[in-house]
Amino acid sequence: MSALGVEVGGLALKNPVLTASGTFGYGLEYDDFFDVAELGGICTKGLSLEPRLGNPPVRVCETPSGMLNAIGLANVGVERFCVDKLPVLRARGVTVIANIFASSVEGFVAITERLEAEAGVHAVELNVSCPNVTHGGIEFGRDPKLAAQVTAAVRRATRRPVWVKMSPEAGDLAAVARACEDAGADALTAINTIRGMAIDPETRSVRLANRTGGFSGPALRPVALRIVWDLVSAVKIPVVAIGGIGTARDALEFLLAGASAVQVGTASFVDPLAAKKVVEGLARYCEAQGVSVRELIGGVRSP
Amino acid sequence: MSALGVEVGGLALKNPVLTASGTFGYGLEYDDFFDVAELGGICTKGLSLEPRLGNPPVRVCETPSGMLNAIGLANVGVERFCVDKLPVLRARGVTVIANIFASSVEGFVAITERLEAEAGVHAVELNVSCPNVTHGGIEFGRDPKLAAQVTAAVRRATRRPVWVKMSPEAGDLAAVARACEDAGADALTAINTIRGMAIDPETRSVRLANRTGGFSGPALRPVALRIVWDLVSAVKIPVVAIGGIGTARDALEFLLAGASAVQVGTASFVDPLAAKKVVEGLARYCEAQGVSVRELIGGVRSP
Amino acid sequence: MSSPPPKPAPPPRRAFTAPLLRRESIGESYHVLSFDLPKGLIAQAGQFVMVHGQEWGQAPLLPRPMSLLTSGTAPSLLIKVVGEGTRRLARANPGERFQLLGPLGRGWRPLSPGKRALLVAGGVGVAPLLYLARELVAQGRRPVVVYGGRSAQDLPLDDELARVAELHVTTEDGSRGRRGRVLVALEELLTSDVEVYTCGPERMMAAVAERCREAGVPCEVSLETPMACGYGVCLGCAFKTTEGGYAYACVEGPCVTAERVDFTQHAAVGKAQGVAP
Amino acid sequence: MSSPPPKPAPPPRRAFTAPLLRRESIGESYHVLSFDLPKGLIAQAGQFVMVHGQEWGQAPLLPRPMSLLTSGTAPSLLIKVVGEGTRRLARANPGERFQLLGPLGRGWRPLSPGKRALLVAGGVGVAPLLYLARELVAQGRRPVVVYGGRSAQDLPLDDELARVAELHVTTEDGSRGRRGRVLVALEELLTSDVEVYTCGPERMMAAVAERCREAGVPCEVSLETPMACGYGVCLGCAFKTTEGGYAYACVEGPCVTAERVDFTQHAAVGKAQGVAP
Ligand SMILES: Cc1cc2nc3c(=O)[nH]c(=O)nc-3n(C[C@H](O)[C@H](O)[C@H](O)COP(=O)(O)OP(=O)(O)OC[C@H]3O[C@@H](n4cnc5c(N)ncnc54)[C@H](O)[C@@H]3O)c2cc1C
Ligand SMILES: Cc1cc2nc3c(=O)[nH]c(=O)nc-3n(C[C@H](O)[C@H](O)[C@H](O)COP(=O)(O)OP(=O)(O)OC[C@H]3O[C@@H](n4cnc5c(N)ncnc54)[C@H](O)[C@@H]3O)c2cc1C
Ligand SMILES: Cc1cc2nc3c(=O)[nH]c(=O)nc-3n(C[C@H](O)[C@H](O)[C@H](O)COP(=O)(O)O)c2cc1C
Ligand SMILES: Cc1cc2nc3c(=O)[nH]c(=O)nc-3n(C[C@H](O)[C@H](O)[C@H](O)COP(=O)(O)O)c2cc1C
Ligand code: FES
Ligand code: FES
Repeated sequence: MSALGVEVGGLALKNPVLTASGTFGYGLEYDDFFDVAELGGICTKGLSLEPRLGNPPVRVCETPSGMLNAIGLANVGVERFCVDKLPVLRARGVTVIANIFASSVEGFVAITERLEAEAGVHAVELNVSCPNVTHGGIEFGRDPKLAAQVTAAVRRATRRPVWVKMSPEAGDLAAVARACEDAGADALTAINTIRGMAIDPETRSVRLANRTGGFSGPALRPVALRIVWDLVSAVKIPVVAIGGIGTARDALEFLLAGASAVQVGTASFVDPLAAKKVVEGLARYCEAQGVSVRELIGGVRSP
Repeated sequence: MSALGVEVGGLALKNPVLTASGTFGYGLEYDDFFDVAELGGICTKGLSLEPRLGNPPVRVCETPSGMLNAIGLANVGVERFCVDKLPVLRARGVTVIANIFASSVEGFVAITERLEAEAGVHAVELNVSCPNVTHGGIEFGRDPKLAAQVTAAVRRATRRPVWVKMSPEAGDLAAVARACEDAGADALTAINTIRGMAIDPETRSVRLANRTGGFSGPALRPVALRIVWDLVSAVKIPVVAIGGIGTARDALEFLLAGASAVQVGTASFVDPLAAKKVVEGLARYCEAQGVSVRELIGGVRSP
Repeated sequence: MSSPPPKPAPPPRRAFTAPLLRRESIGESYHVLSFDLPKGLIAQAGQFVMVHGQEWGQAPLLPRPMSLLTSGTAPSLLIKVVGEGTRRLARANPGERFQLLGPLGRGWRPLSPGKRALLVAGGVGVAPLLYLARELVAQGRRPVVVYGGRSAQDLPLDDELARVAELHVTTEDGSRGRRGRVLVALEELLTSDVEVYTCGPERMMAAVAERCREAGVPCEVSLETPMACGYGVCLGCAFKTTEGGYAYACVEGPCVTAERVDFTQHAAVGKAQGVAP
Repeated sequence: MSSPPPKPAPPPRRAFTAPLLRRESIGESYHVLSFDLPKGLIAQAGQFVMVHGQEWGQAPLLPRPMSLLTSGTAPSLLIKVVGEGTRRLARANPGERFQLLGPLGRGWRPLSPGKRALLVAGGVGVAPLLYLARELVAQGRRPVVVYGGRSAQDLPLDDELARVAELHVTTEDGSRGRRGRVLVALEELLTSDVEVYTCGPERMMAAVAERCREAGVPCEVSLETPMACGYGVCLGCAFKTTEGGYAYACVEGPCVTAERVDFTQHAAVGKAQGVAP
């Protein structure tokens, strides 16, 4: 394994840098920019059983060092993903994590089964933590029992690694995490966005049509780092970190805190090459310091 | 009542701008800058029964559009506050909200009783949500039953308005809020900081000696606004908003969302005159728009 | 209405970093920024870039979408100051470095053979239309332009426009040209041999589109939805279509045929413009 | 060790906004910034200001503590680039507006009658010591200075210092003055008639303080703890005292007698300085 290679719950990644679901499309929008197969992997936009149109606009707005989104999980549906997108990704050798979402346990299983029929999916990431839909988003991620049910059901439906994406809004996140671990999750990913809101004092109206939206970006990073740190000591399975990561320095914070890999999210909006630059920055850091990424994981010191 | 005057659970304020606990000292540090009696009021640094030294350094660090603090509730103790600080504030006509903190219900009551002996305290704010101490901080604020116990006990110990400061980390914040309301709270204040963390990739060590710290500043504002919005519809008692407020525009967001007053926190570090400028900005806005602050409260429109 | 010729494929997108070459301020609110890009940015009229200051750090966080005013080795933008990002652009000094991502989206559809172009601009919406006007002139097809603003101050680059087009100006306060909104000038110009291209405040474009529909004249609008990425991955730039679903302004637009846009539903208003219909 | 004379009361603190007057760069890392402040900032040697760019918006969020190099109507600071805030300061152009809060904290204690001042500076820590040296010279009490850096590049303003003091330079790489750290030069200068003032990396100050203690010589240090407010309300700038509790560097310091500082516990390290002991 090279200095950058890591292993996440049985899945070997050429480097620890993935892209976060919903911030990298289906990975096919980057042809003009770079070869996404250079990344550790990509998490697809959240896939549902049927295509979804998403929420009415306005869907995004900026906040200090962050943003709010209320996309509402617009996506092409798992069928079109399998037919239109996956074959191209597979042909290019991209490591694909399918992020999936449903409003029932059966829905999660049905999507997983459809994906099981296709080659080229390397893991399934369960979004049990979307703040922007009325049914079946976040409640799964808040309740240890529900989270475990979804995890166990998907676990039975696939031979592939199952990752569960944590909601930062669970009251007792460690309990949810352990429930998922016990139910057979191979890794946890954290965090999804936290619900936020913005009002325009000029027009006195809410900025997003959905009123509230998911808060992401650099502003979120300190909270995400603390949650990842908490999770790392709560479970034995690997944790994949997400939240405001846009540079190699940011990625190092999370690796040192114990994350086995990271996902670049909002930063890709600022610069489509952000994830690639994180890989390059980590390579330079490891070279300069004479360490491998694996040696860095969990290596933070207390003062 | 002037265009700026508001009423918060029986307490009349000359304007809706207070300063947040822990970010304005004891209100006596501003002599060189302005007359703090011009503000709606000040919340004192959190007071405990005995003086507290606080946490070892490093206690603060900056994050994107925000900061982390792990002060550890260093304070002079309620006795010295009553003897050294309160008489000066009283003589100057400052509206004083005493922010208090203890690790037991009895502790909260004892501090309240000590304050009850003094004139010049206009309300008591219960900090049941400090993330930076090992005992008796945040657990009161996470559990509806404990929060209600503290509230009810303090309620019995004072004739003054009782405000309860909400932890953003409660799993079911609405339940905690309603429990406090039922136990006799006159107002809720929200939000305290969210726990965060930062690591220095250069030294590979955590930035704060306490490892984690409370996250505050503009970065926090969208999350605070959403929580305040949620609380306003969860309870009938007034909500006083805190979180990233540093300008009149910021204050308007929260007033429009339904807050009856606001507290300026971290912004005072950036500019000691921040709270005064918020008052002036609101005055200009009300004048220009021909409205009173009371008419603005809860006046947000959906798109 | 015969269907207009299809749009040519857009040129490849690149992430450039470039220093500011020049800033020319037109009053306090409007600024033309040009960048030093020896490699050259190849674009079509109506396309845009996402621009972000390398000095901005993490606030303003996101790049800002801006229509190209010109392309080539010194691509330029017309900026109207409406908030923090545009304020920073307006104060930038030569040498300051920017990231330019582009060219993005789909430009204006080509003018049909035998037709005349009627351009309707509101305030800062003039940028992609001036680009178009210059291109049409180069093809020997000098356009007619209606240019409206609140007052004489809200008509940046009107002199440039007058150089390449037959220019009709309207202002709401009558301080320049005809008093009123663009519709008053549009009326007599809306003959059956024209095709309309419009960019400006959404309510203006909606009104123009409606008049064109009534007159049976094709109308192309340039949408200014809020955008996070500009290249099709965030799904933030949705606009409601008359077919019922949503389309994405950064990849299917910003220039789209007005028939596709459900203006009654379209809340993604660009508030940045200075002119109401 | 007789107790030194008490510090005079500090002048009142003010929140000023002022444009940058001049920036003089000393290599890439060091920059002297002076501000245009006709009202004048009255301060004592060793006091500091909190400085924040009005253009910075919300990131960098907090003002940065900086020792005053000079006060008056064109107060100046010596900046060493270590992170985002100092980088922005280092790139500021004349005319750019800043908020200056100050003067803050307590300056250096007065030199006892009959004593000679020995100043020990490490890298950018020279700023408050150059201020002090100039003041001592004005009083006819020319000081001796030991100035250490990693290499010749880490000795900003050494020429200014040489003008007002007997200067002894040390560099770790020997590229200038004596090879080694400041302690090597300190040894022979540490006579019983001197009082020491030191500012630089914390480990350097700890070592200097320790040598002074052994030699029975009073030592005043200037602490660089992280600070959020600079005026006593955040309680972020705590340093561990030898009495057992914490004291606050922004109000009781930054200049304090070394005896009060528990350097063994003191984690509030200023990493910004270029010199180890
Ligand atoms: C395809 C496209 C092309 C554009 N071309 C130009 C141009 O050539 N010149 C120009 O000056 N502006 C143009 N805009 C608008 C420009 O992007 C916004 O004015 C800018 O993003 C506002 O940033 P800010 O930080 O100054 O304001 P903010 O502080 O972000 O917002 C200030 C106000 O502007 C509104 N706003 C925010 N983002 C947008 C947006 N993307 N579109 C419209 N309104 C917005 C907000 O709702 C708010 O009312 C274009 C927008 C798009 C989508
Ligand atoms: C009383 C006082 C006087 C000072 N005088 C000067 C001076 O005259 N010239 C000068 O260049 N610097 C001085 N400093 C240090 C200066 O404040 C810091 O270098 C600056 O705040 C770093 O900001 P930044 O955004 O560039 O770096 P950041 O990105 O905030 O941090 C970069 C590095 O610097 C460290 N750091 C952050 N804040 C401080 C701090 N307050 N003190 C020390 N290290 C810090 C961080 O731990 C990190 O390793 C002084 C500090 C204090 C407390
Ligand atoms: C526009 C947008 C769309 C998103 N869509 C999804 C999604 O479909 N599924 C999902 O699990 N997370 C989604 N997320 C959350 C991100 O994957 C990520 O968890 C979050 O943005 C925090 O990371 P960041 O700060 O790096 O952006 C979305 C985030 C954004 C900003
Ligand atoms: C340095 C610091 C110290 C604080 N101390 C207290 C405290 O003693 N008691 C309390 O209830 N809240 C305390 N807080 C929380 C603030 O009162 C406020 O709830 C929080 O900072 C969010 O507001 P802001 O973003 O405006 O700072 C402290 C915050 C900071 C930054
Ligand atoms: S702006 Fe991101 S998809 Fe259009
Ligand atoms: S820096 Fe805030 S109390 Fe010293």
